[in-house]
Amino acid sequence: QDKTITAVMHSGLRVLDPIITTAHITRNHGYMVYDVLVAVDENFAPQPQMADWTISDDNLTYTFTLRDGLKFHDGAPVTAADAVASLQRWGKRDSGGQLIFDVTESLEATDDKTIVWKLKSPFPALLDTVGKQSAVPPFIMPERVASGSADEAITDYTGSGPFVFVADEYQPGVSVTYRKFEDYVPRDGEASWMAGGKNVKVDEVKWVTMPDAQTAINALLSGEIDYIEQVQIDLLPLLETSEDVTVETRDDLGYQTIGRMNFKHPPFDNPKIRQAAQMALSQEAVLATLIGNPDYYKVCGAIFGCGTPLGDEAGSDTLTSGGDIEGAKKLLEEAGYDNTPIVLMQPTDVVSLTAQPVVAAQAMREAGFNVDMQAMDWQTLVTRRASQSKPSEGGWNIFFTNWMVPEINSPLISPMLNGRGDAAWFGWPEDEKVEELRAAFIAADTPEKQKEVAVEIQKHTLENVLYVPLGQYIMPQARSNKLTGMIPSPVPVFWNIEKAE
Amino acid sequence: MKFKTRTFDDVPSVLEIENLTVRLSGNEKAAPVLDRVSLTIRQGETVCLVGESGSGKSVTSLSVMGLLPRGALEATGGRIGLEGKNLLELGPQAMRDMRAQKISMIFQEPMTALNPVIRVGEQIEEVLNTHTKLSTKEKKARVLDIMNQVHLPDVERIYRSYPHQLSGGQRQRIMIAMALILEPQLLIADEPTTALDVTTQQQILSLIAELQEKHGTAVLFITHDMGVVAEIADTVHVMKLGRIVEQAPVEELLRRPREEYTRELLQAVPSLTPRAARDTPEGEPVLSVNSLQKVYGAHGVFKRTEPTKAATDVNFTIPRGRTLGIVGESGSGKSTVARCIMRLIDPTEGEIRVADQEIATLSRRALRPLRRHIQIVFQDPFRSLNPRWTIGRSLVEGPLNMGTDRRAALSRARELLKLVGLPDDAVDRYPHQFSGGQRQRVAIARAIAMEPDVLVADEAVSALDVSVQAQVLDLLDELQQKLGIAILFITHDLRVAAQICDEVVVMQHGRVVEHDSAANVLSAPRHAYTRALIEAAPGRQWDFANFRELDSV
Amino acid sequence: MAASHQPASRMQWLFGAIALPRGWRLGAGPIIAAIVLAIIVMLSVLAPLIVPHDPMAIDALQRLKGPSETYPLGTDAYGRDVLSRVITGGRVSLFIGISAAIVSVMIGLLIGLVSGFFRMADAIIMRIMDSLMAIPSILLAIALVALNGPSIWSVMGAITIPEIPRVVRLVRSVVLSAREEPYVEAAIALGSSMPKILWQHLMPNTLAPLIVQGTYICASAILTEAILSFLGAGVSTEIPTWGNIMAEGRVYFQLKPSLIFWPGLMLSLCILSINLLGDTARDMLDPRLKKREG
Amino acid sequence: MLGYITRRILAVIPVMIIVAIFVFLLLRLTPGDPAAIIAGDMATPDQLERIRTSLGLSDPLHEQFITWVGLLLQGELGTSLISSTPVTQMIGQRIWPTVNIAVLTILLSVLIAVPMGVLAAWRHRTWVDYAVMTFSVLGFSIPVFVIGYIFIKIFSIELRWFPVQGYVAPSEDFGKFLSRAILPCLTLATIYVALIARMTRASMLEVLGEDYIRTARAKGVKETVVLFRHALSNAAVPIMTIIGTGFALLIGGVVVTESVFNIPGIGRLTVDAILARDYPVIQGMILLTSGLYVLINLLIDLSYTFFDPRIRY
Ligand SMILES: Nc1ncnc2c1ncn2[C@@H]1O[C@H](COP(=O)(O)OP(=O)(O)OP(=O)(O)O)[C@@H](O)[C@H]1O
Ligand SMILES: Nc1ncnc2c1ncn2[C@@H]1O[C@H](COP(=O)(O)OP(=O)(O)OP(=O)(O)O)[C@@H](O)[C@H]1O
Ligand SMILES: [Mg+2]
Ligand SMILES: [Mg+2]
Repeated sequence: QDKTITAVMHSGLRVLDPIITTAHITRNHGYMVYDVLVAVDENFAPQPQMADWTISDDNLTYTFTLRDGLKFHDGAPVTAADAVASLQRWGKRDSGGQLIFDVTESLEATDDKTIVWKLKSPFPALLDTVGKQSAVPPFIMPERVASGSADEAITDYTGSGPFVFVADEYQPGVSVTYRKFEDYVPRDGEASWMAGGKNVKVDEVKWVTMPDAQTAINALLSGEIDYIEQVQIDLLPLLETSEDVTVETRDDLGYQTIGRMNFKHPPFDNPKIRQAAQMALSQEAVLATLIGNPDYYKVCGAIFGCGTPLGDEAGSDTLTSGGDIEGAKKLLEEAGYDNTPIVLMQPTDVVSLTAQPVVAAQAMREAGFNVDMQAMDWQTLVTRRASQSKPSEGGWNIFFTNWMVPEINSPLISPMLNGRGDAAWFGWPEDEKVEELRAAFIAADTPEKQKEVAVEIQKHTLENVLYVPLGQYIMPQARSNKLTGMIPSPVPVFWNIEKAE
Repeated sequence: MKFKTRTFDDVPSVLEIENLTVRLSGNEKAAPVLDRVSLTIRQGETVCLVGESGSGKSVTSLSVMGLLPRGALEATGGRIGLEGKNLLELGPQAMRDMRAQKISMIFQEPMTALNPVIRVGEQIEEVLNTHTKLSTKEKKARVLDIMNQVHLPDVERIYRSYPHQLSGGQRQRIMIAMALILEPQLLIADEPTTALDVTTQQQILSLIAELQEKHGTAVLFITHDMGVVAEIADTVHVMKLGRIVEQAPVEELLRRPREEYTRELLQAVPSLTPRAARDTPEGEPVLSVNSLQKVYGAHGVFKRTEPTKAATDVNFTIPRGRTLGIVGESGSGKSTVARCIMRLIDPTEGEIRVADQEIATLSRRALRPLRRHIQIVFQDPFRSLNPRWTIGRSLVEGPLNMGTDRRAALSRARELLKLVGLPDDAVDRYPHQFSGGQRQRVAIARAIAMEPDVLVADEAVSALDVSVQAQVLDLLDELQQKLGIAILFITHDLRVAAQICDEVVVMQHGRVVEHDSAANVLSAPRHAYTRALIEAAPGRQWDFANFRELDSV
Repeated sequence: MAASHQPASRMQWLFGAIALPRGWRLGAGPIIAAIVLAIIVMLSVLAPLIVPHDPMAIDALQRLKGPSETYPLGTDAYGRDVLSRVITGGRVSLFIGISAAIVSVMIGLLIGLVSGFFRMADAIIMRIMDSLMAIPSILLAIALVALNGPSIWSVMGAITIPEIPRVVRLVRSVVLSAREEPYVEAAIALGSSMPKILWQHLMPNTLAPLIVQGTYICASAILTEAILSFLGAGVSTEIPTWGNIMAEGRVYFQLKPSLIFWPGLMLSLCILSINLLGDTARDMLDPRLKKREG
Repeated sequence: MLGYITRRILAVIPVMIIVAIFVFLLLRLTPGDPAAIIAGDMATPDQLERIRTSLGLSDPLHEQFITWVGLLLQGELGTSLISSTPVTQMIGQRIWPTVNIAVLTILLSVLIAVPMGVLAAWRHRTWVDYAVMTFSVLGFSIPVFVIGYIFIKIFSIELRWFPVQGYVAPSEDFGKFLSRAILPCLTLATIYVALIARMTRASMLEVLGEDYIRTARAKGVKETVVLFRHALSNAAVPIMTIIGTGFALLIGGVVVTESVFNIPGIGRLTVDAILARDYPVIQGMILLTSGLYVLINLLIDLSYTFFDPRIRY
């Protein structure tokens, strides 16, 4: 009898190319099927995974050496050429990767096992970037796959990781099956985050999607499934009574929920009005409505997230202290708000995004805004937020979204801190100050200096309302007690887990 | 004339109705529909129930069957005794066992009484399914046998047909077959032969007589045809207004009627002598039919069945103000011709001219204005009235279409209803609340309300008692005199044909076999079929009006 | 008696055989039903005047509270007053339910009559209906919202359009049988026009099944509205409707079933009343069930 | 008749053409960008544009249409924009659960509903009638998910008779299929039982007053035969219509039930595809269902002639 883990994941797997998309579920899929050269451990430190490395003294040449026994799922050995092709494709899509390739002199395979990466100027964060587990990690694929276009999804799913993707049983958006890759040679040592020994202790892992949260919980309680990646917090009481199930948080950082305004159109082209809106908002109200149980959310004014090296809460008093409606009213009056309707986009088909708009709309109305909350599906929102038209003509004024904290915990990667107008993220702020501060951050060479700049950025962001951090929350997971040995990491990984009969 | 003279003094009685009273449900004040009706039928006896249309004959028979319409009529008093049990007190299960096993009934209106979506063969067979344990093959054989016995032609085809594919008489014979197949102890026949030509009628009557002989079946026979009464009755009961007014052995009643009503009734029986010839008026005929042919296509999901040739090469003309009668075998295509003339079905071939207009090929839309010129009284009046409409509404439909003012149309409708002898409140009632004959009169009233040039009357007076019939025929005659209506009169009743037709067409197997003046056809028939027909006319040796034998036959 | 037909004449033309028979006695059922329905409609219409709280006012600290003096039916996941929401919810729900039922039944009836009676029209109309049936209402809703902006009308359209072919099929099936009845032939023989035959002779036959279908559409429209809302193609979920109160309560079904119970009760009462009234109407339309007056 | 059937089957073609054009236009009218789904939240406009181009979404509309029709003519439905899986394969995986559940549901509904409706009509205006009505009304005014949860609570969690969720193909293990399908079928059936029962009752009432019912009783046949053979066959046409359109609706997929019981059917596939603007999948789905509907409707129409021989085409 095969040992199978059935896991309910946070969303259905539809895109199988972990390079083309930033979707978390696809990244998680990537970690099942592919391995990486370098990976960060739980202390945020890059560790060798497929390869060891040496760095030249001038910090310009990185030499990676593949370890022995690496094989693709089709039996072919993993070569340096495969790795180079994979890194190059990755470099075309990942923003961190792009930054590295901007300063890359050359990247080549000098023999079957050696990769030499030469830079034009030092890039201190190279190993962190190559080893990162958020957004798009550089997964190693066969050269024939990786040499394809970076804009077209791959169709050959031969991987290098501990699990084999079972194509026959794949139903997009419904279920995906992984079998243990018998020829995978784990690294020695304890597994720690994405690094260390990836020892697979079951035969099969099956990810299924359950659109209905209660069904998933009932299925877990009745032993039909083993694991739920994210449990809706309001439903935790259903699980608490069971002795066969453990509810736990795997990842302490969690998510940051945010609001973003459109800088191009009135009234939010006026910083005062942006400030007024921000002042009206209360993190507590948003989080309490969204999450409910205070154990799972944290009021946090830090744009880089609380609990991260750069996190700092300067300038966020009104947000964290419950909002200041009176102050907002006053500010709004000073700014001469002319009652222009605020088009607030409300995606109704995404559970984790339904509360924020409603709470924000109420607060802003109380402060005197004329809020036009428009319900739509997420796809419509995604299309509409890309529109620079006037809000009355198919544009927008404000929307909300969530980020995983590792995606925004540094000015280098947080997309919302880009101040380059039309080239910036939706909302298109033109903000030279923030650009200067970001440059200063890249230039800063010690953690202390970096932190100093980060605090500046924090203050500036809240003052200019580049975006409104609305607090941090974590999603607990639930597992059957038959599963043991799951490692705590932001990405749910299925190595190291044992399943009792 | 030979009457049945058997005495039934010491024969056990089968059915004893005592003081049966039926009222409209929930309406104590209205006059009862049946008022203390008493009636006894003994083994092997044939009791004929005659009387005014609407007098409660059908209600009496339905009471015996325990099938009064729920919520409309209910028996409030009296007793119906059968085998010592009071049927009025039987539970549904016991009553069900009684039916068909002991009593069967032939309903008055065969079209509505047959299930439209079940093949007629199966409908007959169902009786066997319920009450016997025969094999499928035996059952089918029995059914085909009884169908043959009621003289249905082409039994294999008819076995497979649905009711709407049969002629009126054929449907009626299906009903008869259904009632006779189990050889019941008591047979209630509610005007079972109205749609049958006299030869077929004769067959059916002798079939019933045979049954009586063999099984001692008691028969309650409801009819308007005094000829039939004279031929088959042992005892006759006369009903009027829900009461039995007279009751006597047949000869006694026909010779020496006591009640005034009975006398009137008998005097109204038309004689078989054709009317005096009228000369043909000048001018073009109003209706002319030229080599008309109709073939009913056959259809089935996958297999093709033989098409039916219902009418072949039919020719005739009717001048203004004259009446043409069509008599003939049941199923010979009379109604088909009528429906073609009305363009309710499209003739396969041939010409039809109405008021100088060729209408055989006109489109429906083009036909509409011509509709007022030509009207029809359907053979099956019940179905031709919308069950959801009050009689008043049905009556004014046509006139309103022709632009008559509603008020005027309605008062004309009341007038007509009175003329055909219907009560005053009839306009506000619904079709199902009438007796068969009353509905037929409604249909007549509806057709003549249009004051057409041509009136097609398909068995229009078959359900009427002779006195009302006479009244209606007079009405038609009057209208004809006044308005010059040409009438195409389809009938089985040779007496009626004799009274009103100028010319008579005889049809058999879809063809016209004889066509001449009424006098010639009825007194000097040339075709063998016509002769057979006249031979078979019931009671032809009796002069009803004068309560004695005819001298001159 | 004669006079009674006069004023009714135009009505009769319009409504065929629906004229209310005299001597018809209403039982207690329909009267109670009418009262219940009237109360619910009144509550909905007057909602803004009578609700104890603003049905849209959220209060995160009062989430999912049980019944209390301030919140007689407790609060929902946004801390909104359930009582106020349920009362107000009737406005949109009843509007959508009833108008979707009426519109789809009316349009379906007209198309179905024509299609059932005229063989030529049938072939074409029914093929269009077949096509229409295949379009999912969610897609229609998203498209209509995109074209029209988010409004109750878009929702109405998205719910109503897919219902029409089903009504058409139903009406047509009844007409197919009824057109073979001899009384239709009789009407033709009397020179009645096609529209008159369709409307006065055939239409009344379709009413009984239509009443059933109509009440079903009414209920299902109210529920579908919520599904559309949650897929982002309906009325904003902020605005209470019975459907979306229940849909929002879905997650809390095991923890706080009362969130679903109250709107569900209102909806059921409503549909039950409409059904009872519909049945009564049906009975009135059937002369065979009527009692003859004395 | 055969000719009629052939004509009707050929009618699939114009129906599909109408549907194809309509759906194509409808989809392009709705805002949405499959590229955005693929690329995720952090993609830059430039990356999006490149993905769009590689998916062929930047071509002019008519060219996209021609490409698609070209594929169709070769009997292909294209591949999903999102998952790059062939649409035929996706539909092939998802249609069977839906069809199986639909067939079972309709069977179940008819078996329960028709007798219920007949009973209600027979016992018109008695407590039986009112009980059937109340049940029916609850059936269609309670959201299906509520019914589903209640069934799960009772039968899966308390009694442990059936699993909570999931789907197993009947070809794989019929017993497992049944044990998983029974609750969703029952859940869906509540709606259809309600609708069919009420429709049965309504049309039976129209028929029960007819004279041929009286004739049947006069023959002494059992009351059940009177009701089911004589009355029901006359009342069958509208009931068949409701059953047929109901079946069509089920074949189109039932999102909520599929979600509650985690059945990988085409209801969810359609909704997911619509929400992701996965054009080829939506187009393929709708085209396929329209073809199915033409066939189902043809069957309904043929059933009319079976129940009512007066109906001819
Ligand atoms: N369902 C009903 N509701 C009300 N009155 C009815 C109903 N059925 C019959 N009647 C009335 O009862 C009386 C008797 O009807 P019945 O059918 O017994 O007459 P009949 O003697 O059979 O007449 P006919 O010879 O015309 O068939 C008639 O006046 C008729 O109008
Ligand atoms: N719709 C139909 N389809 C097929 N055959 C039919 C149809 N209608 C009538 N027939 C057949 O056509 C023949 C003539 O029928 P028609 O109704 O014209 O007879 P009829 O002379 O009026 O008889 P009756 O005196 O019994 O009413 C019959 O054999 C009948 O079975
Ligand atoms: Mg009678
Ligand atoms: Mg005839």
